[in-house]
Amino acid sequence: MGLKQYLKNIWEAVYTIALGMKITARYGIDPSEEITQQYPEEKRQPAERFRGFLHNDVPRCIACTMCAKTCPVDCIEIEFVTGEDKKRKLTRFDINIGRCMYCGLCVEVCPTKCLTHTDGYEKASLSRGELILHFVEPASAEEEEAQEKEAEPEPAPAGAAPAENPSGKEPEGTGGEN
Amino acid sequence: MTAREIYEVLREKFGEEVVTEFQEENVDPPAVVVATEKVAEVLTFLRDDPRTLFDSLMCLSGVDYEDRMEVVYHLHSMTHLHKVTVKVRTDRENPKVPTVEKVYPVASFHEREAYDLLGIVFEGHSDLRRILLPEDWPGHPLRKDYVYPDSYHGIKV
Amino acid sequence: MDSAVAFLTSKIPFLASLPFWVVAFLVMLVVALVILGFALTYEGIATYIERKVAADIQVRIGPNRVGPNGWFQFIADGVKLLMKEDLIPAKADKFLFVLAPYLVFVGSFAAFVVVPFGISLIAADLNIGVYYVMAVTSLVVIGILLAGWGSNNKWALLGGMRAAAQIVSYEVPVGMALLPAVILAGSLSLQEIIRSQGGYLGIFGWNIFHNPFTFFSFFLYFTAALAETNRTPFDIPEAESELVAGYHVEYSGIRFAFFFMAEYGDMFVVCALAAALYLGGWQVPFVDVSGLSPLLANLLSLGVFLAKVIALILVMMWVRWTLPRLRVDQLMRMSWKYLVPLTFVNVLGVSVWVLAFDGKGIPALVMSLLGR
Amino acid sequence: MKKNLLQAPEGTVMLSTVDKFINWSRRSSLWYLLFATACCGIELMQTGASRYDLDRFGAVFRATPRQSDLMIVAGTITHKMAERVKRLYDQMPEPKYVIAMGSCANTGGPFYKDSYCVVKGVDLIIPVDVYVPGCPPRPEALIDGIIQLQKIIDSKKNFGEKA
Amino acid sequence: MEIERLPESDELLINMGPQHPSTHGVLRILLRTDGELVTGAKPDIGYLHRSLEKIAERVTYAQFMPFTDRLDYLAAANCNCAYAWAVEKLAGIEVPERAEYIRVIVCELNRIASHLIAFGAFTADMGAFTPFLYGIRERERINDLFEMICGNRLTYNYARIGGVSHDLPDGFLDELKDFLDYFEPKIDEYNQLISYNKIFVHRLANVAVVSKEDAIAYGLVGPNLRGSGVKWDLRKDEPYSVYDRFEFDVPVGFGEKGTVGDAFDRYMVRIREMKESVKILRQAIEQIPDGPVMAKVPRVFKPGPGEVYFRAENPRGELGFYIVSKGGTSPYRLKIRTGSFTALTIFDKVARGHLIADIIALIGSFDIVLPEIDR
Amino acid sequence: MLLQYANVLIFMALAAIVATAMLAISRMLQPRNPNPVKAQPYECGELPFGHSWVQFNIRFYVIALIFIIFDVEVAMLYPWGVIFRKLGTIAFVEAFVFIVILLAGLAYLWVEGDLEWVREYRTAEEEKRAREEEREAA
Repeated sequence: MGLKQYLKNIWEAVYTIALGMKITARYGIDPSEEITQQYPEEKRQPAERFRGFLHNDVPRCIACTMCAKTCPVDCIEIEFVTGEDKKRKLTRFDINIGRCMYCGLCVEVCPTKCLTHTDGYEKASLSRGELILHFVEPASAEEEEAQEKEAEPEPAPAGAAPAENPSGKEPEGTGGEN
Repeated sequence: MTAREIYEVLREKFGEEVVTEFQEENVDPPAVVVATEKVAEVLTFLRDDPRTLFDSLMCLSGVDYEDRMEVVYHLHSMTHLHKVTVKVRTDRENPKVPTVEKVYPVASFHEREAYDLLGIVFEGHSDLRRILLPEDWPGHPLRKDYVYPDSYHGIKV
Repeated sequence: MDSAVAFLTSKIPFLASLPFWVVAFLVMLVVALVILGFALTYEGIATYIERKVAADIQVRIGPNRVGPNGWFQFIADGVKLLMKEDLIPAKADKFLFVLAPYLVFVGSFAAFVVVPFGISLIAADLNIGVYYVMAVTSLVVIGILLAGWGSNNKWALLGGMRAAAQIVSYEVPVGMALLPAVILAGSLSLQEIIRSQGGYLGIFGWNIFHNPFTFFSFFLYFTAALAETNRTPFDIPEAESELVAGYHVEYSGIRFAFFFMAEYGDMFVVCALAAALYLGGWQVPFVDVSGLSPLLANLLSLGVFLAKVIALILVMMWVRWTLPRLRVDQLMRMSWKYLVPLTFVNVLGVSVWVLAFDGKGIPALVMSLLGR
Repeated sequence: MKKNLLQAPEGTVMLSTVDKFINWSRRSSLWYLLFATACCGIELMQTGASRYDLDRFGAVFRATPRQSDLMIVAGTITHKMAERVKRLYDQMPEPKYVIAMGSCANTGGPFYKDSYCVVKGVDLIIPVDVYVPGCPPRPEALIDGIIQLQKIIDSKKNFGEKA
Repeated sequence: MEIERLPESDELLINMGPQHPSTHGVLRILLRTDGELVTGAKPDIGYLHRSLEKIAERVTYAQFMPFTDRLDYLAAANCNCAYAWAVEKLAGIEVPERAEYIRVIVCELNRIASHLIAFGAFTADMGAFTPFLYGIRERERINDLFEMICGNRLTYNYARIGGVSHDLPDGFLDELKDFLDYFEPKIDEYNQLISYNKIFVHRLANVAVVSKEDAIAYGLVGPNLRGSGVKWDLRKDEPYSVYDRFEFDVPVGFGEKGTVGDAFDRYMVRIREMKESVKILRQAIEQIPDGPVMAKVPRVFKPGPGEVYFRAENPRGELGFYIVSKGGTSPYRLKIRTGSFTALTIFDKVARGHLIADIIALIGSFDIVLPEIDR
Repeated sequence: MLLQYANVLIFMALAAIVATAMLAISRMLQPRNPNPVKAQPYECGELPFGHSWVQFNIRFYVIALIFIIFDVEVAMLYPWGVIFRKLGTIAFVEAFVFIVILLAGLAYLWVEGDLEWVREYRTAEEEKRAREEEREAA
């Protein structure tokens, strides 16, 4: 290593470090570069196509079970009774948002477009049971508990949330011929 | 060279007993089926022969056909830009295939994976152990008749 | 010290009845308590500032939920660490494991004794001040070494051994980079050195502007000091992305807090040393403090000194959040092939300069050329 | 848990103020373990990064479990990994909290039905305080989970309770 | 895990991972070191084995699409498209031209996003944390773009067999243009900030050198292969989709600061590839035609019997799908060949004789992502 | 002057006392829940194996030796530095000779390559071969 190279090494080190520090200093000093969104106070509106929690508009649902069949992970559970007029009536429509992978395949196949993605995404829960959304009031509490036990390897503590629309926009149209 | 020409070359070099079949229809890239015990030699030839020069092994997969096991080698040449598939068949109950680790070092992990998931034993492999699953995992899950275990170390599967 | 005791005894008759050493002891204790309080508060605030500086550089906000603008963040952190279970691994060498944080904490705090906060604000103006600081800050690295060995953990062991590598690479450059200032002042006492830097508008008396060699010496010292305090790019004993957390990988709770505080304490000490030896210490620019009333002079010099130190600490933080980390062999190569020869050349250069120009710096020469 | 000195027989008014203070310090300084296995790990990183900035809540990452208070299980836990997760959790000092982030950690998620080697929910291995749904959850959802956890911590009683 | 020989007095056995800040996930590496010097490194994988290949045999062709998102979460769109192309090749489906262009757009956009993480994580491993956050800052904007297109930030599930699920939303192309204008100067800024930083260069130059021959024999692909000086890019040399309609260069490593095939070369290839992707995106915006985005595919999709091996150029090198069909609604066998998996084969060979800090550089410069390895 | 050094002692003692006090407070307040796994060393989540108190090969033996020499030199140069301005040229010549000798030593080491980190290592096979060769030679 000649002296020239030696000095060049030192110069390069100083120069490149100075270049880098200039950039960080610029970002550090300029407050307009700051991009943080203070989440709980200022929320970002998700995009129009955002795939948030699923919502089923029960009156419009014809219980065709297409969604449950399409779901790769079986997170939708449907039970129905066939009425006198050959129309199916839901007795149970549960979506386990703790298992759902938000792929949107079920929404694509829904013939009446009653199953939609809302733009809700906040539902931090204290138990697994709260992660199951019930869109139809269960017949009785015991029954519901029994079903949950079946569905989950380990029963979550009681206190599962009742059917509730997760925050966000209501799906349009509530036509209820069914 | 097209796959058929490669097949001709192999046929000429190794004879009918070794190079048994050529599959073209609905198989992309077309496949040459070779005798199991000769696979390392065939691949060495394909790699070194100036006409073929298959310098890279794109993929090595094991397939369980319920009546037999197949190991599939997808070869590609960066010099000649041609491709071919080489297949070997082996018994399902006691699957044994010579290793090609020495020919293509990349095969080492692929073979371990095939051993892990399908139970194909690669004879002569330097380090044939389970690679993806724990050492004490029951069975080889990619076999068609695999039954999922009930629990593993006390946790429900 | 003596004057303070004399002043107190003259004011408070009760103290006069006590023997001199008792009064002196009490005074020292009070001074020590004040400085300890200062050090702990500073260390807390420094962690907060570090996070804010990092946040600013990284175009985000940083802690802002705890207290006004997040100012109480360090209190929350401290209380949490105090209330956290501290573990001693079963297989650790318990004695060394417990001793290491003490060494680190005591070592970093003991260096505050000679920090010249103001014109007469210094706990002990030791006549070997510079020496003392170098010795005591090495104690911290010894503590790190012990922590690494005592933890009986492989990552910690690697961290400890890297600390050893670090000792052998920065000690010599640090010593040699400080020597020019000592040569110019002809003393090892920090107060003396600072006093020798007055005059010439209060800026051009600083050693850094004395001659080209001292100018480089300052930067060489600053580089070596980064290594001494385990700051990026020399944070190899901690090396989060390599050694998980290095020497303190097994430390939790309050014991970890000691290491954390010591790091910031160390930063203060080395920056104080750099400010004292090269940036004129508490010398106030454009003002001759020795002419003012004692109270005003002390306050002014304290403020100026702290401003200089904090500016240097901010630079350290800025460096940390910009640069990648050196490898351990590169640290040694840099030290032995670059820092050591350069600092030696600087020392020779400064001594030649002193001989050639009779100890006058460039500002003094310019002044004499201008006929003043 | 072993008794400590301040475990008075009954909670008193003064202690409840102390309680508040301690809970405040714990909730404001949730250092999380840098532990990510899969997709959610990226969202965890993006939550810690500039736009969402977990540091605002005093939450910074630590690489070693010894210095962390919070384990965010971000991603799939396989049976091979389960033992390690348990060990890491055990090695964290008290008090410690767990957030299960994403479908995989909640219930096994996409791998619930057909996979043979994924643990169907991390709560089968370690106790979970908060479940955050999503696959992966948006950074906002994770922050929401942390806020939930802070509420849990706020309601804890440190003294006067026999553990 | 066995150890080749018992440790002698000065040999240290170190477990790196599965929980370690810079193993990029749950990779575990068993290091045998002599002091700081590594004398052996054995990767131990499978901690994230999620059995995607078995799942593929149990779900239908269409249902497997969301699982390809999880195959390589950093480049989900690329995996989606590669799977779609493979199945289309198997079933002989013609995809509308607009859909192909859209796929190219999302693939290249995702390639930038993935390389940004590679760049950021790598610099963070080297001890500089700030560039990582700068990288993520840019990535967030790409995430927003993806959220516009398909409604998710990370797991897109956008491609469908025969096209894509939605057409591009209104105003998307303008937003994309804005982003490209914003992003292109940032690459030069990264270079100033860190790439040519003397410390960074010295950490990487001449470290973890993979020769050209080794790279081919050990099946390195993508940027890792190109870093070793092999000019091989499937988009150029084996053009699929509409890639033959774009002008772009294939950056290769040329020993810029040290030996050909060192960590620095691999790193720089990724940085340069981002520029090339920007070029492709600009051309795609110009060229994209109107038309449908979905071919006619029967609802119950059943390709005929046959088998196909298809590979596409992903950010982590070629992603190969070997699909065997027996005519059912789900694949009979689906083998996924990924770039990261083969990169680990050469790990031990390259790691020997390096320091522990270099191992970090090695992992980072290979840019491995764990679900790709374990699948 | 000695009084000043008493200060140092007081500082150190105070720091130690405060540290002990903090530990004691922490001890009283912290929740404790020891278990055997917690007491294991941390190994990235794996079961610890091998042992970590090994003869650690630091690989910078020569540098460690030179360090001692140079550190002594630094210690000796400080008194010289203090009185340099009083003594003048003679002091300079003395120190110059002193420094030059050491720098010459450093330059020698540099050229010899002893300032480099020792990076050789042998694989198991190579070691075996080397041992065999040794045996043959003997």
